[in-house]
Amino acid sequence: MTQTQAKATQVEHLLELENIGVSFKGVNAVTDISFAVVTGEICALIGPNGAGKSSLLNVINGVYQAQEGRIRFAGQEHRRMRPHDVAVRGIARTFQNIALFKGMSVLDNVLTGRTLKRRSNWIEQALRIGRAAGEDDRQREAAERVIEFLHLQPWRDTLVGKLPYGLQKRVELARALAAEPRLLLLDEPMAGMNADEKQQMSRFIVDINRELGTTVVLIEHDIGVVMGISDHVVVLDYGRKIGDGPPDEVRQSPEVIAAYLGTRH
Amino acid sequence: MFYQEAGQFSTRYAQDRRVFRLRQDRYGLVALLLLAFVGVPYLGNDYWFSAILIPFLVLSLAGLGLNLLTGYAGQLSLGSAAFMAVGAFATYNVELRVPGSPLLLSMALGGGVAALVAVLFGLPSLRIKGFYLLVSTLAAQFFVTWALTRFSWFSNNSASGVISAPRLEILGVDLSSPVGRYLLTLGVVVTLFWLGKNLVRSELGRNWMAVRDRDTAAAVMGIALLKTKLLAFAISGFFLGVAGALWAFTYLGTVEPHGFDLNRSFQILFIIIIGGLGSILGNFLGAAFMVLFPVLLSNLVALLPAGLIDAGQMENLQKMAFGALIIVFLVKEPEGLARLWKTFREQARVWPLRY
Amino acid sequence: MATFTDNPQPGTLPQWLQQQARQQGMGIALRHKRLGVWQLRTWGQLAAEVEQLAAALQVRGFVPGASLVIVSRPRPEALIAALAAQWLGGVAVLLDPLEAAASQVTLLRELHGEWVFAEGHEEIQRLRAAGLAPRLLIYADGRGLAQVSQAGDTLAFAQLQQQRSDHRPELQARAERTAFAFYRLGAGQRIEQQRISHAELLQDGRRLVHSEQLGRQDEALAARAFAAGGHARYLLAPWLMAGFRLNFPENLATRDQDRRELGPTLVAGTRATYERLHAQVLARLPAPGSWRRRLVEWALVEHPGALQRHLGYWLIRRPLRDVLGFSRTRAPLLVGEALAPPTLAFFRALAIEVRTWPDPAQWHRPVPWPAPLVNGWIEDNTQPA
Amino acid sequence: MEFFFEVLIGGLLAGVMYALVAIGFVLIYKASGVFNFAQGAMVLFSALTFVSLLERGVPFWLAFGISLTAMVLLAVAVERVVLRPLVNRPPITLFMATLGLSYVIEGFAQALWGAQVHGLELGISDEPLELGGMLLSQFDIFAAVTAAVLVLALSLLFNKTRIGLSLRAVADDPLAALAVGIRLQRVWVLVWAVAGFVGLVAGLLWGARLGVQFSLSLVVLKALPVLIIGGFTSISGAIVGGLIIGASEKLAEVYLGPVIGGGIENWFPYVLALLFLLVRPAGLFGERAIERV
Repeated sequence: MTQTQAKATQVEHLLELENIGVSFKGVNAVTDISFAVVTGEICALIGPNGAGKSSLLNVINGVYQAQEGRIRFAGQEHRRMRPHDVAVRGIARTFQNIALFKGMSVLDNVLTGRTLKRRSNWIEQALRIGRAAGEDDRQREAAERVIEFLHLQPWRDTLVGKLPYGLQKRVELARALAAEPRLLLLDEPMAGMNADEKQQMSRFIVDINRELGTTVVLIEHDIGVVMGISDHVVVLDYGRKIGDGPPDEVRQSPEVIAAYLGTRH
Repeated sequence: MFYQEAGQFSTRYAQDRRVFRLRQDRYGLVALLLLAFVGVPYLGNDYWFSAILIPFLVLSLAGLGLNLLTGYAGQLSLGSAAFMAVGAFATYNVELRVPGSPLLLSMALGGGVAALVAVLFGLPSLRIKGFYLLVSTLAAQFFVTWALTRFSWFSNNSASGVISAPRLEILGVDLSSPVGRYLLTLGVVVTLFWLGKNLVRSELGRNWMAVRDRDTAAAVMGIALLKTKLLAFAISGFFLGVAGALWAFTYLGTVEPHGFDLNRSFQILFIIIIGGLGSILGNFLGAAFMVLFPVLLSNLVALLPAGLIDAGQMENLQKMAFGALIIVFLVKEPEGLARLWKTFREQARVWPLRY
Repeated sequence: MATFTDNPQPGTLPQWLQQQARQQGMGIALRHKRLGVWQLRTWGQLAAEVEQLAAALQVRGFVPGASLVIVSRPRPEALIAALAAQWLGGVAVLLDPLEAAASQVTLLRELHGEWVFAEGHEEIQRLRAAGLAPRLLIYADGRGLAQVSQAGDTLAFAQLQQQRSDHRPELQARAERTAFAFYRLGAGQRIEQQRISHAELLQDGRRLVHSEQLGRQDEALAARAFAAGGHARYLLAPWLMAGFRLNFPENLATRDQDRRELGPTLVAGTRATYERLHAQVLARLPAPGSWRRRLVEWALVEHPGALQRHLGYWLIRRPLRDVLGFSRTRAPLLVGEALAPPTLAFFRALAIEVRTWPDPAQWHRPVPWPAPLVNGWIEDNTQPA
Repeated sequence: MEFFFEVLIGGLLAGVMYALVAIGFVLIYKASGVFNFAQGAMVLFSALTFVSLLERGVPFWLAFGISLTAMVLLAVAVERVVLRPLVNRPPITLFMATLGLSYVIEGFAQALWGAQVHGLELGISDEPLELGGMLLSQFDIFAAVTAAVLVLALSLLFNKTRIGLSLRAVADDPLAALAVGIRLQRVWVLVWAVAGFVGLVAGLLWGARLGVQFSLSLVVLKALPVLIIGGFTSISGAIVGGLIIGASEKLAEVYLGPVIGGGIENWFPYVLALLFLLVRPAGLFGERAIERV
């Protein structure tokens, strides 16, 4: 804890949460959470079910509004932010239970991820005039690069609804990636996957982080995976932060162990 | 079976983007257009033009209008007929009050007015979802018909708000004959379908489907929900408006506001359910079904011994049949008739293999 | 086939490349499906790229007789690298990354090549495992390389292409020199090698071009098995001599779809290639007993009657050939072992007369020097079906 | 001023009728999450059956019983043919299915009993009654009382009986309900049957007022705004919503009508509901769920 704050003073923080509190109908989901994500790191949020991890993610990208606390992204503070504004600032995410556009092909799903990169208006696109045509090419190419990066070529034209679960997770990652985000929020990217799929997915996440320099905040239950790929772990329990630091440091923390072994004190 | 795909590959994205990527499909389309524009005018007779083909085309267009809103953008609407009415009456008034404005322009303006009205009643769609939105569209339905009958200005003070067609001529060519009206309708419908197809394949179309499938995810990706929804209402309104004008002037000739009542809205909704939500082709199939089914039914009934089913019963029979069909389609084939064609095409592409 | 009339006949692969570039500079030499579309390379561009890479190699001290080890799936960069090495009178040693890692690592260890082209991360891992520290390591796909420690002089193919030098390396390939070398672990883990000279390649290539009447208009698909002697003889050599188009699929998973789109006229497959396709068709045919299945069987009999011949053609054989991507195939070649009778019969029923071109590979214990002490391997029919 | 109150009370009483129809919706919506557009058709069908039986000399209560049975059978059929096959489909789909259903029922009702208007005499004289200086229709008061009784009965059914309990469980969380062994199908049949019963009562009252005819099925269009205002999930909401709509539309007709022209009562409720939605999307008594992502 103290150590990470010491670090905070030196290195640039992409995302800073200060005393965030969220409650629904009086029930506190998240209480007084503060932590910082360093630019270019993979930060994992872990904790038992109902620890408030997803709520926190939803606060960061504006799906929920925090009643208390402040969020600072890339130096700019934002108090009340709608998902749209958050997307504009370069935060993309995936969802705990897949939120793909089932009626569309993989390629189209990925293309929707580029919507903010569009300049031509809908009339130009409808009549195929002006900037539209050239832009279509560029957008398609960008989307294709993401598809290639995540090895999705064989399913380019498949309806996502028809894909197996593991692939759907990957397509959702591709869609988020297509937006060329600075910060990528992954809500249980490996939930319900088998060992191989998990390994492949963590490979992709690491590549995204290292090759494209995207900062990643992810929620994951598989501690093995988390410890393997993340530079920084934040542990939540009952909406409170009980651990924050490098993986091996956190692993030692008695409080964390207690939370995971379920012994309360 | 008839597909030969060898050598049909894209070296540029533009080629890959074509509506009909495969040569065989393009030939098919060309053949169809030739038939519609050249063949039918020679083969068809007045009954077919006025009683079958024109209503079929107009209903297809109306279906497209609603399909953009409901099938693609996922916003349920029961106000289609109202927007058609607005389109019809607006076109009529443009023709009436702007002497010498070309017919097509008047129709476009009429569609424009319908679009504005649609946007107005689409505004609540940001706050309310699903069938809560019905309230807004039903409000449109009732308010518009009321206003059009109540204020005789719209119908140039004619009795009970009846309006009749202006002279149907384009660049001096008189199109008031059945075949002329058919060609006029066909031209407009084909153009607008081309536009519609492009729209649903464009980014806007993708955003519509995104909003339909998962609006939260759409918002998170930076799709502006209100803009997207309102555009859906506006464009849908425009298409319906033009359809309304055609309905009034190339099909009926004279029409009163109550020609655009709630049942018309239902009819159009049924067209897209039967034809296929979220499909362009489906609108044609649904409309064809809607036009031909009654004819078919009455012919079937004619086979039965006379007097067994009288005219009144006929209507009830039709009602039941339609209702039942809606349920059957929703249960068995939610993607409608269009799905059948799609399956057939996929099969044909891999014939004789299974996949 | 204009190329054969003008004299003197080029004696090496790079010379043929030059000639093609001269005669049909704007003609398409390569297609590679990438990012969803088929990316083109003309003969002119290809020759220029080869020359450029050759220059880059020479600058770094690549001398005649040196060998460039290429561990890559079929892709334009690998082909260019091979031609560049040959341009400088060197040898291209082709290894297939789809081979089992263990045996390949052993090979690599023995090869201790100084010049290496590796496709990407995985291949480089194998080099590391083999403890190779080449003078120059070229890779095509930088994915994941930010993480591995960069030993030796590692360069991206693209980088090398960037380094434009006006120094034009003169063509040092000689007909008698080895163009390709292949290695395998023979019986008892003894390494064997196979070396093919330009002359030999061109001779075999010429035979094929003549007997199959290959010309510029032909399309060939190099789906897999790039690192096989047979393919050097019967695909690469004819490609350069006849000047047709060589096409690379997007990746192994999409090759069938890509083949269908492309509809190659020349298929140089191995036993495994054809048998895989056959098995696939059997799996995808309608269930036995169904009317569709019976129709198919009716149309595919050994000796069809007149009706069967015509109706069967339009109903079954023609569409089936198209689905398989064989509808335009004039020259279905089988390199290496002959086909099993059922498969052969199946393709014959589709009027696809598969011609076998045995791979006259002479495998022998390597000569001590100058070639590095190694043996080769190559069996191409190790494809996963 | 008295006139105002007369209008107001008259409106409120008319509102009771709307409420009666709306209750049918709420029941079905709570139990099966379906916005049942066919409710109006059910009202028409039940009333038409009842009145036609009467005309054929069937005694009152027997006719009532038969109509009720018909409604129960209908409920069973609907569950089999519509609800079961469409389970876990999006609500919009279910709604459109009920649209189709309403067509079937209307068509069937008229094919069976004919489309002409039937007068219905329930034996309640409709001459106005002097109450505190105001003239009120006896009939309206009768209707109000009936509605009150009905609501009381329903609330008893829901809060006191096991069936009601399981029904509430289904309403809260179908899956959980399934888990604890509640048989969804049975609950649905039951609810649709009850809705049919409510429809029958509403049909009789409306029928006695306007004559039993096709337009009865259009009361559904009035019930929608009522539900919007009251909230889809609350019976008391339906009542209050009904009263609000009834009163406001009458007042609007009387006071606003002359200004902008008559016949506004068929769209006024919608505009009202719309304004209402913009302020309070979940309605007066409905609760809004938090969106989980």
